Amino acid sequence: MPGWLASVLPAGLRRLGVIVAVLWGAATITFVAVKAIPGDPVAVLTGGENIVDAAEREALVRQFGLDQPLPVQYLRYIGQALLGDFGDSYQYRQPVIEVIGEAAGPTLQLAGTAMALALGFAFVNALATAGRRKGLRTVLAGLELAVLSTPVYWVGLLLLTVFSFYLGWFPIIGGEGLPALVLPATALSLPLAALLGQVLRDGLEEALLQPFALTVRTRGVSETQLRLRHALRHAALAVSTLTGTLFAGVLAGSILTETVFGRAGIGQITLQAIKTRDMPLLLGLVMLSALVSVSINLLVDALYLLIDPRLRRAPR
Amino acid sequence: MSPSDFHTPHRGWLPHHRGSAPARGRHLRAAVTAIALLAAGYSASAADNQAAGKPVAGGTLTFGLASDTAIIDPSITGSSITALITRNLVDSLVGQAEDNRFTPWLAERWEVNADNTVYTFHLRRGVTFSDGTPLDAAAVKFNFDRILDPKTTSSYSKSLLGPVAEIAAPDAATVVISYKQSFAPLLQGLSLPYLGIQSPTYLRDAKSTTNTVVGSGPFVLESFTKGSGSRLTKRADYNWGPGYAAHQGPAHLDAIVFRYLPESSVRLGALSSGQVQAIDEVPPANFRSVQADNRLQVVTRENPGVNRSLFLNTSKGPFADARVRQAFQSAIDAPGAVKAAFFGSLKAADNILGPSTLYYDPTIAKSWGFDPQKAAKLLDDAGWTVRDGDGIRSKGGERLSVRFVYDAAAWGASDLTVAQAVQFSVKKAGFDLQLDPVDAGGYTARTAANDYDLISLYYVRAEPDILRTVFHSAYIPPNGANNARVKSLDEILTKAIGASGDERQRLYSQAQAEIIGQAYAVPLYVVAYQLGASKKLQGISWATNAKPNLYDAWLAR
Amino acid sequence: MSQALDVIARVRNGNRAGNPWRAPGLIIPLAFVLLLLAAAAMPQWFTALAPDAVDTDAILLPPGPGHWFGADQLGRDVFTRVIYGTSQSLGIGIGATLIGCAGGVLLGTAAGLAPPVLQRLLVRLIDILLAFPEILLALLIIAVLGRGPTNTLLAVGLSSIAGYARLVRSQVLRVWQSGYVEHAVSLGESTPAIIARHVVPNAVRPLVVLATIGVGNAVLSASALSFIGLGVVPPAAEWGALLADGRNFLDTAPWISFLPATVVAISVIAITILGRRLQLLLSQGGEP
Amino acid sequence: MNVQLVGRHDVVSAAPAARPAILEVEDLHIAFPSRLGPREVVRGISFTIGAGEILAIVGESGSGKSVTARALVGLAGSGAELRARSLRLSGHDGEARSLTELSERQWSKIRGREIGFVLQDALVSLDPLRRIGREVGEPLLTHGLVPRAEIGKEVETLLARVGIPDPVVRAAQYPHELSGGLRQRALIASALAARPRLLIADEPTTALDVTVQQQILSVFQALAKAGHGILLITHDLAVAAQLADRIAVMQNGELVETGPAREVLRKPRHAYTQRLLSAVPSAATRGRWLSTSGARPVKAEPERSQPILALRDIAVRFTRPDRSVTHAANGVSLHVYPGETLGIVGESGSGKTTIGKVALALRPPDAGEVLFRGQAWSQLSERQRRPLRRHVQTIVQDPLNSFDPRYAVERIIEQPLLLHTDLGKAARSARVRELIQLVNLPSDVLDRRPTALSGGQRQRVSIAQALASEPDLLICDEPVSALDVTTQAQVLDLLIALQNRLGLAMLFISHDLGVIRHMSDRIAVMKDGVIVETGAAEEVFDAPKHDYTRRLLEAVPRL
Repeated sequence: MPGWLASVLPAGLRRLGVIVAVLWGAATITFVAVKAIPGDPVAVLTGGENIVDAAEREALVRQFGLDQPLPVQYLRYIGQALLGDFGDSYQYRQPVIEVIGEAAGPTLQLAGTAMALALGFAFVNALATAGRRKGLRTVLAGLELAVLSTPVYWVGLLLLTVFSFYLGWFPIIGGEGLPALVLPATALSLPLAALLGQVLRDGLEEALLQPFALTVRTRGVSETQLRLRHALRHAALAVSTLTGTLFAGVLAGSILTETVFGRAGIGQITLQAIKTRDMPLLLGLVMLSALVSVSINLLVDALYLLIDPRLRRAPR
Repeated sequence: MSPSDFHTPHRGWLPHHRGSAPARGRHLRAAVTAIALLAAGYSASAADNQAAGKPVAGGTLTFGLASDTAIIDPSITGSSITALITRNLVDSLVGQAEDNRFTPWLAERWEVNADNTVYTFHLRRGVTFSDGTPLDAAAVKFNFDRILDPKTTSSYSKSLLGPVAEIAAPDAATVVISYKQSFAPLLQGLSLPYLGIQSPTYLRDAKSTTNTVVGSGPFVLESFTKGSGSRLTKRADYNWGPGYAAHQGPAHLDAIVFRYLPESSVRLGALSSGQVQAIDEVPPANFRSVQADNRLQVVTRENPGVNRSLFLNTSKGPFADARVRQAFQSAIDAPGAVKAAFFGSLKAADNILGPSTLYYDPTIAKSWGFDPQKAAKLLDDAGWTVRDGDGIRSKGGERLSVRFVYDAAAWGASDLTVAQAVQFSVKKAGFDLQLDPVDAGGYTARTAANDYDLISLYYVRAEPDILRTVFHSAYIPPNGANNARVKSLDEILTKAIGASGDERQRLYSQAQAEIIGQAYAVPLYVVAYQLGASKKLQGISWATNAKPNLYDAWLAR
Repeated sequence: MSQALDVIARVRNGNRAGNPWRAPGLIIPLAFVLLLLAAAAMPQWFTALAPDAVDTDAILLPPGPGHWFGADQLGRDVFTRVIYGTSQSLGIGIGATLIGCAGGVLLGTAAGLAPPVLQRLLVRLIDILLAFPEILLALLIIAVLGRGPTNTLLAVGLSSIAGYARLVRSQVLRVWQSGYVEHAVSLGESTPAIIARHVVPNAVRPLVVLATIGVGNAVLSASALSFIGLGVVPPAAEWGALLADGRNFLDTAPWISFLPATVVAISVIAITILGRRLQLLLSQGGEP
Repeated sequence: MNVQLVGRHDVVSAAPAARPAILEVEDLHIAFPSRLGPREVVRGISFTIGAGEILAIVGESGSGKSVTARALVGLAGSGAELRARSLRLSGHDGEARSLTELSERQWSKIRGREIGFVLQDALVSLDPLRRIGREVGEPLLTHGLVPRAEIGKEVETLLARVGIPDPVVRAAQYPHELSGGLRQRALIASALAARPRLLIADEPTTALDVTVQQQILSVFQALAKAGHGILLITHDLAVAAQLADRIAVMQNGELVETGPAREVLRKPRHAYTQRLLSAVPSAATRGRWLSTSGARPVKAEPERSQPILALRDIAVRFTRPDRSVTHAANGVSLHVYPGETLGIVGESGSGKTTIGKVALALRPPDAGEVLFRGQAWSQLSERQRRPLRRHVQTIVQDPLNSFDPRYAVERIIEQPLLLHTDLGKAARSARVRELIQLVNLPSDVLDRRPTALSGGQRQRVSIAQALASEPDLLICDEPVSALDVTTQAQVLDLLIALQNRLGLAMLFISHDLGVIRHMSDRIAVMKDGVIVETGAAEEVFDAPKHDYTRRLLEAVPRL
């Protein structure tokens, strides 16, 4: 075991405790919120029809455990959630885990592609314009600002109108195949790229102002090598402060992008769960997002340790 | 025309039109006798004129849908999208032709006793489900028993079966369904996909049926993805099509792909660029351009039944006063609003019932209409005389404001346009009409708690008895959809069930006159199913619930 | 989102030196924002029409004299609706930001200065709230409260509290450990005075910039809620609702959504630039 | 620690007598664009550096010395305009080439290869995210001097050459894992890697403790002996005196005086050089002003009956993140008597700042107690102590840190008046103006913000603030460390004048032995949290008893 790992381990366990606390808190808040949503859950269960008679109604209520007192419902929910069981979705009559599992694929595909595109755009942009090429830098910074100031869904609709309706380059419909992924992934990636690009450039420029950059230059290292070999790592540290925002951006973006492009995915079922008060599904989705969010943060912290040796407290 | 299916074009996720169902089980019973008398409603020219060519086999039809469905198992949902898709996957015991005849399908023939309490079906032989299981009486019984089992959480299908006393399978080819009291609408219900027969082997083994269907239909469900769509492929050995079909044997199409395309511009773009061959809910703004496009066609099927109307809550608030209701009715420029919202693709309603409904009274049209002066006078008479800076009237310090509660998920963009036009229209008369969008659960809760001033609904059904569902006091929420909370029509509507001929017509005319005269409701437009399709798509026939059948459909090369 | 704000705010502007007040980069956005505020306060100065006035003769009329931005599917003047929408959108933007900042300052200050046990609890609370992406939190709040402009405002505002709170807490801690707070102790200032006179004002200072940019982001968030059908209630002319309405007419009448979208983008850009300039001013010592 | 200069004599094996010029600079001008047209920061300077020669350019901040150094490697900054009659560098091939009008590509062949550059403070001047070995080896990689596989080996040789023990271990470590001295050696090694003939060192020892500084200076000496030409940029005359063969004094972009080191120091010709030299506090300056000529009035011998401040057996412990405990102070006992100055001197980490904080009651001691005028001070609750705080005030190294950034000067000085007096608005304003005059500041600074003031002005503001509550004791923690020599001289003079006038007692903390000696009546020497020696200033300096004190004194470069 590397020395630093030994000193990191107790901290790691503490982090685990924090994660559990955060998940529990998120679950509790959602439970309270869901219970506070006005209206009759049975109405959702039956699709809003009053067609069920009293007996059937009771059967449904019992089947979904709604007859229990709230504290019991809460404990049962927390207990089952710990085991990864969120119950059956009202809307889909299927275990929540399965519903989410089905929707996760397309969203992962979309988000992954978008993230890759965004990182690509951002890196090229930042490396090319940080602290140089003033004209290009101004233009790109202006574009970034414009993209960040324009609603995501609007960008999506514009892309769709131009590239599908008028030019016919990409299919309008679809959840399958690479061509169908291009436009939604681009739409989702643009704001991410703009944000990432700004932060990366900012981080690079900050790193390039540090004394060590001067040292590196005095060694005869070229400007590009300086960026790639030295400044980029420092900028990567700056980017990692952004992960929470990026994750939120991807989720918000996928809700909007999936709506615009008619794609299946987590965004869609989230929206529907909210609109139809599908409480088990909603709870499951919130837990998923909290879990992903804390995992990402954890991963970033680990990356941080990997990139920045100053954070590892090695015994001398 | 379908007596029962009243929830065709809406964009919601939830399977049913909210609040529409409470009376369903009951209103079905009285309907059947009248059905055969009905002429087919309005039918568009395009659909009928295309039978010119000879059907060609092969090709994949891609169909863009404005709504999605959460559940594909027709036995546990009432979603109209599920009905549209599964019509191609499951067969029914009987079929119903466009002229409302019942034709053989899985049942070669059947007998009904005189008082509609015992139905005996003789099954066709040699039918198999796509998983190889043979179709026999036990399979049918298994299906119906499953629907009746509370654990299945079936609601709509169960209501279609009615108050069953017993289901028996005396031999492999005979099914007997019996009732303690007369239940006439069974055949109509059986003809719908909601009572289609699925493979018992599959049902018994499946852990969940939400995503899968195994039936004996002309197509097999290859995939179904919520929020995306489904893919159906042809069954080559299919040879037991419904009696009303134009051909026998396997379907013409190799495959059907349904795609969920909620954005209307996307749906339309997909149609005009040829990526899909058919869409539902043609965006009204593009209606004319689609019509004008010589590659495309639009088919409109007007629904019989109660038109899209506003129901005014007569039990409380400003609308308790008939003069205020009448003023409201007169203040609305419905033709203007409908023209704006639907670009002339739908007709403004002139009565509570659609023109293709039995006993529709054409004379009612002349008794009401947009008349701002009349509205102003009525409101003055009713004491709402003070007007504030916005022009809103008040009486004794109380503003003339009324809340329109609607389920946002079931309310399309065009309906929203209509609502805003109405809002502006009545504002000029001095009403402050507030839109109050809620979700499905909220809608049920609000109607049950009598916490609204207006509600909007429509019903697809050719029988005027539908009025009983909407205006009989037994159906005041939470017991039904009498959202106007009217009590005065009970006698007329009850009497009309048993009456016959002219007497019945007179009673329904009287009811229509009172509904409009007393302004229980303000009719807005006649609802229709709008199919936009490539002209290459031919051979479409229509189910009685105003949905396209695709068994006979084929794509010209 | 305030992480993003922070980032946007940190992005450098080209001419760091020089008098920032004199740059055209300040005057133009400032003028535009003032114009927006005027439109929000006095829409009738900008247009003679009513935002909900249906005109069946003008349905889907393209832009031209009389209808600068064209007319929508009900013949309503799009320009008028944009003008009247300003008060809705800016109101939601500013209101939500105020809620977010106020809540953030309270929670963040408490989480930075409270006794250790309470502090740890509050930090955990912030962590928990941060685990919800803002849109999810906003959707949940809408689901509980229902739709409407006030609820949109609340949803957008409440969901941004955690982000602001974290920022304020880190600032509070930074200031609390700063030399001048220690120095104030050595001068003999009391703890409440130090918190009130030094800690809170200095911790909140960077928030001014973020809040400015936050207004822009809140406008976008509110419009996203409208777009997915959980925003304001018709016929409110909130900008997002205008865009959402217009998307059904993208091919037949693009101006219904295109022109409002442009206004939204330009407004957010103007607000953002203003925020950055403000930051530049503050970072240069704050002497105008 | 001894520096071994083993192996490698690929540099010129120097015959110091011949001293062929490596760098010739003639009439160099550097200008930066500004709104008022180009601003010249270097105006026509000329110098040469021969092989094996060390030239020191000495100057205060803003004199243009650093810009000059950077301009020689083409890194003066964006927009810099260079003009020179001649700027010639003699390279490895022996051929002289002009450094004007070089393209970026040509420059990158010069940097590192022909000219090595050493910056101040290796903690920030080495990339903190990369291992020492990779940093040191980078010039080799860049200039392709050694096959990739052999770089590691070469780096070890380099590290050994600058006197780093265990080069294999060190090469695998990160900059923050090394001590300041080792780090600075690594930085030098990286500058040497591509075997340049000329080294430029820009304040290479400024952040280091004197003992470490001494070691680094000897590295440079050894390098010069090995034939490197070295350009040393420094603000510290004593460092220049110790190291340089020749000294060039720079003021406002001009070299006011250049000559052999001894000559410049012993017989300065230019008035600025003279002023500079006389401003350096040392043994010789006790009893006279630093910033003006003339003897200062003799201070009355302090009354040493009752100490104004007494520290008894103070211990302060810190718990490290790895749970180990270190003592920042252990058994520290000190007395400060009214009117006297007690100097605490020590290197970084000796615990002197902690003692300052304890004396100010900003940090409670873990053991022992502090008495003020014989009464409890550290034991009081903050509430009880608050009214007494007016009597004990502090001046810190960087006053910007101790001013609320929102406040203008007037508000800053007013603050103690608001807290400890009930003067009205007008009276306060009058008092603030008095105080400003007292510290020799013009009254127009009152509505400015500290960020708009110079370092010396800021320190005066902080003194004015400290005096506002009429304290009896001033605790000064490195009050002049951030200031230039001449400014430092003014501030020290001011402090002494004020002490004489107001009878203040001072606890004066500094790392600078010259400053301490100049200021203090008595001195305490601290090391690792312990006071190793106390006594009257003369005693401690002239006859140090403790080993450490002796070492410390020996390490101080002398003029």
